[in-house]
Amino acid sequence: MTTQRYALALGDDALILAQRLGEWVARAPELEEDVALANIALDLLGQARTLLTYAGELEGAGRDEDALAYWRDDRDFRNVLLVELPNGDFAVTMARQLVFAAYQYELYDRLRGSADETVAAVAGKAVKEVHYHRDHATQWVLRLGDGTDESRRRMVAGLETVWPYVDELFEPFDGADVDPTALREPWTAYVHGVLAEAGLSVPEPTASRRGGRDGLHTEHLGYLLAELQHLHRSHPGATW
Amino acid sequence: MTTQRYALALGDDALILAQRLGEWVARAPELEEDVALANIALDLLGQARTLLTYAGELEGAGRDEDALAYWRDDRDFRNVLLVELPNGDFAVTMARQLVFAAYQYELYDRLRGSADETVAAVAGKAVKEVHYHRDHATQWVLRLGDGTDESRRRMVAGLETVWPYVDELFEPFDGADVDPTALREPWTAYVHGVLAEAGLSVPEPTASRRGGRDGLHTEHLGYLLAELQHLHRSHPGATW
Amino acid sequence: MAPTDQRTDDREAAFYAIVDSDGRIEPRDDMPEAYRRTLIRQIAQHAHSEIIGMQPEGNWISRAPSLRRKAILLAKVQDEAGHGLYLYAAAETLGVSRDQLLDLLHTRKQKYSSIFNYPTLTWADVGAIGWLVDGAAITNQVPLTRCSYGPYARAMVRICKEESFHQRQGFESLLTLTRGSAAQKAMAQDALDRWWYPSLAMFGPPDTGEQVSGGHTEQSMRWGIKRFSNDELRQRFVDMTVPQSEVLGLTIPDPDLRWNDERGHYDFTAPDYDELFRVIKGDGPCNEQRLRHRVEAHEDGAWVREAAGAYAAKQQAKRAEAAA
Amino acid sequence: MAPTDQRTDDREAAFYAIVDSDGRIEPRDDMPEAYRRTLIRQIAQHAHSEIIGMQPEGNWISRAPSLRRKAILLAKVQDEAGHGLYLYAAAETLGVSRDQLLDLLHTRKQKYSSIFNYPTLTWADVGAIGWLVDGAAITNQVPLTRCSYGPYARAMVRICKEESFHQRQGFESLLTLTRGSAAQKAMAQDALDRWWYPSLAMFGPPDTGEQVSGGHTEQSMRWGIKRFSNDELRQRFVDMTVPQSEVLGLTIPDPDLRWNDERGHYDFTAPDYDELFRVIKGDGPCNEQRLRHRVEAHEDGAWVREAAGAYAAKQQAKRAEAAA
Repeated sequence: MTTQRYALALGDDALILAQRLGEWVARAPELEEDVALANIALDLLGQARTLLTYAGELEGAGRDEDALAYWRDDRDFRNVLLVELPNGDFAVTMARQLVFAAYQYELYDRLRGSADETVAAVAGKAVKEVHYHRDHATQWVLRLGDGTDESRRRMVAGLETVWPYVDELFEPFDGADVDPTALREPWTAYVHGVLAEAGLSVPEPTASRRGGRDGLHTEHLGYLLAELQHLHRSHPGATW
Repeated sequence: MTTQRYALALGDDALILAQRLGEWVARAPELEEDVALANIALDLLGQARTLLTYAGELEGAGRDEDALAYWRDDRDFRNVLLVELPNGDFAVTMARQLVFAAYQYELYDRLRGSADETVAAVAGKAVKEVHYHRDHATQWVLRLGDGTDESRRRMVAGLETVWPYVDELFEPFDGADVDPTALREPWTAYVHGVLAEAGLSVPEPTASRRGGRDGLHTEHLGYLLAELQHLHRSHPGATW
Repeated sequence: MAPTDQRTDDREAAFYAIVDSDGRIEPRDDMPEAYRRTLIRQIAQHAHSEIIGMQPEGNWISRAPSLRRKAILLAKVQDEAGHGLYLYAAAETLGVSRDQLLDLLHTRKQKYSSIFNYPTLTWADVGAIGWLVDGAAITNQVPLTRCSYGPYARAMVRICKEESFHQRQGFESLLTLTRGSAAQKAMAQDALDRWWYPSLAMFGPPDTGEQVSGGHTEQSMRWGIKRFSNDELRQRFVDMTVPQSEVLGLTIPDPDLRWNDERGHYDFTAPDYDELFRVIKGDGPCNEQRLRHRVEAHEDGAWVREAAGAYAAKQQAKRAEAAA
Repeated sequence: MAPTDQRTDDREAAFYAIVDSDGRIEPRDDMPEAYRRTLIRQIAQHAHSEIIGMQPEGNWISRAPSLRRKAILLAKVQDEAGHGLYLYAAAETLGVSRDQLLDLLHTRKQKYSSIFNYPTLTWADVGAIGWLVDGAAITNQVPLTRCSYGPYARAMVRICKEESFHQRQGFESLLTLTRGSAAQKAMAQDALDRWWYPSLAMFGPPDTGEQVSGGHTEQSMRWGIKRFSNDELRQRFVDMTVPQSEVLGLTIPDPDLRWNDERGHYDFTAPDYDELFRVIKGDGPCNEQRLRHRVEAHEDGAWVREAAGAYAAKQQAKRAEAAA
């Protein structure tokens, strides 16, 4: 049986990244990307809603998806730090997308076999969505890595920006349905393959940032939550 | 006797501009400006606190400065649009400071003679503060206007950015202690003088934006308030 | 008369034969240059409105008050981007590129619907836009599903279907507010108060009187790219919307609004057309903001589009080399 | 021995005569080059700490939960900028410019206090920084008000006075939280849990044992620019802070913390010095963020500083012309 903590961690990852991607809407480099990024944000938001709803059920304290999304403070969010980072330019966003979608793909692919039916069902739907997300990011990393000098420079900087946040994805997680450490090898095979095809080096391991799963976030999350939660918290108990 | 609406309008102007200037702290072009902008923000915040407290007393419904700052929604804020505009670069901020401090100077100078003792006392203190704010902005407009080509270009753009929001400062206000329309002439004499000395043209009148006094704000205010109010609203009734 | 003129006449006759019989002009068909130019302007303005229209609603994506509403809003704004894509594609069948049209938008040589120059000040505005603005858009656009230019008519079929869905969602969102707390109901009424007249103004200037505009209407009707006059459409919108406002329990901010048995229509106060012309001219609350946002997004994305172009060229060169 | 060396010896003797008699070295006095260099590094690191330290607290200015707290916080962060100004000015008396020092900060050749590489995650962190971090800073700095270099000693007098005010404000802010709601009290405890050991680490590595650092301590003490050892100061801080934590009703996260009657001091668990060294080396939660923020602010402001310089030069030229 999936633990509430695990459902929350996965749900928070999806929710916070959906919020970040939503910031791109009406700001994307071309109209096709407004559509694509909104679509990815929607998929993630859908995953978040199901997972948070389920986390609330597992908790058994009557909290629904909105109670969990809108009424927890940042110390209670369980997402990895990667997803809360500011969007940066399009290259930073695509570097994050490649890293995260490749991780989510390996995760959901295995979660389809979870003994927990709800989680297996979420994963069965999500793995298809995430396959597209991974492909979308891959195409852009190739284009930017092997496009112009400027795009290459930005893509390199984008990868360097997100790389310190990679390790946290694969940290052990007590009671996880799928051991995160087991995802690293297939993730590496995929991501390094994309970087090689794009003619990009794998960034040198410098720092390694963690803490999200324990609620130790970056200072960015508080601002994201202020925006996310302000209206909802201003009308306690209201239905929307 | 000062009206609650008038005290609120003046208090909101000061509060929202203090919030904007606070965003500069630890981001200013030099350390002296971190000090100066924080200092101006503090002066404005002090004015806001006194005026909002007084507005609450005039209203007689038991609302204190925090109730008014943290629990009103953006449709209930009465500040002019000028003060809620995003900071932009340092030239935009200095253009706004010149426009607004020169306005506040004329305003408080006259409000010292208000029949309302509280308002007269606020004005007596504030006029000295605002005299410094006006001088600070004046010095920067001169430096930027007559500095480098880039600073001049930015200063021109900064003035153009804020100019559509000038007229609103001098709109008639029912029940004002001092008629805003009477401030325009001395304001013009001062500001045009500074621009002339800086070798800058007075921007051509293009659009003229208004609505703040009626609670019809820009889309920027909602984000400012989400940040300002989120924590306070998350703990209703708490003491800090 | 020279043979060329004879051919022109023949082609024009063929064109009108199709139009008059309610047929569809397709991209390869002959068409009068003025028809082509008018259509380009009309479709482009419509496309521009879709993409500028993403901003006022997108303004609330990050702050939507429930995850369900956030998803609905994201999907709606995504649809608008999609509508923009269909419409630019439809315009491209007339021999202009999306880049050219965007350039005309960014340099203020082409317009977008003035309604998007008003700010969305509260969450209820999102519902009001769905209900009123999409409602007005549908009223305008449904007749265009039968317009004479095939690609445009087909784009409108899909767009109207989606917008009608958005309109129902907007109505439902407002209904939730009006059945909610006093604060929510006040928020909904305030939104209606602010969006009512700008929505009426979406149908353009009146057909008669001194504020009547250039008078392209007659020509456009002859060409089958406009089916009803501005005032006819405005009346249709009012007649449709008033009963809905009653279901919502909201008051339309028009003391002279009342059913006229004789006409079989609601009488109503016309919008302030002077304001409409001012906003069209550029002096609305958000004209500068909307256009600046749009241009900045475009400029910020230039390096990305260049990279995609460079990459595509490299790939093509590789394929050519491999094939050689 | 050459006459130069004799003069050097005389100058050094004069320097040590002043230092040994607890007098003050002033900028025009002779001083050993190593003393000058060490002081520059120490004062610069202190100045850098003040300006980097504006960030974690500045993080809460816009979100402070009451206007009164917002004003207190703004004033505090303003004081830190002011401290930075005094300290850069003190360093400048030693023959370096603020620009040079900022450049050394921005290129990571000089450090700032590692404590500021931790994030402020909640409002209570602002109070905890005031109470613990300023408390530790004061413990470190009060002895420096008697240090041998005059300008530095005088800057420290003023700074310590203000920091002691900030420390009391921080304590009072936490007291309000611990006397508030359960959520507020939990917030305060959480802040103490996170800031306790990093605050202890502010006193630097231990004086003995394998983690003892380069050993500048002895030389600095000889020069009168360090008065007490790291461990002495750390003990003094713990002894001062534990009773305050009891007033607050908060639990210091150290199960081994207890009064030792024999020593007349509290026994306590040392901070994780490996973590301290990692953070100093650059691998703390916020090292990258703090430095990037600082460098961006500096780069964004370059055109402003250039304009001010150009304007001043023009004005000077005008005055020169007028005088000619």
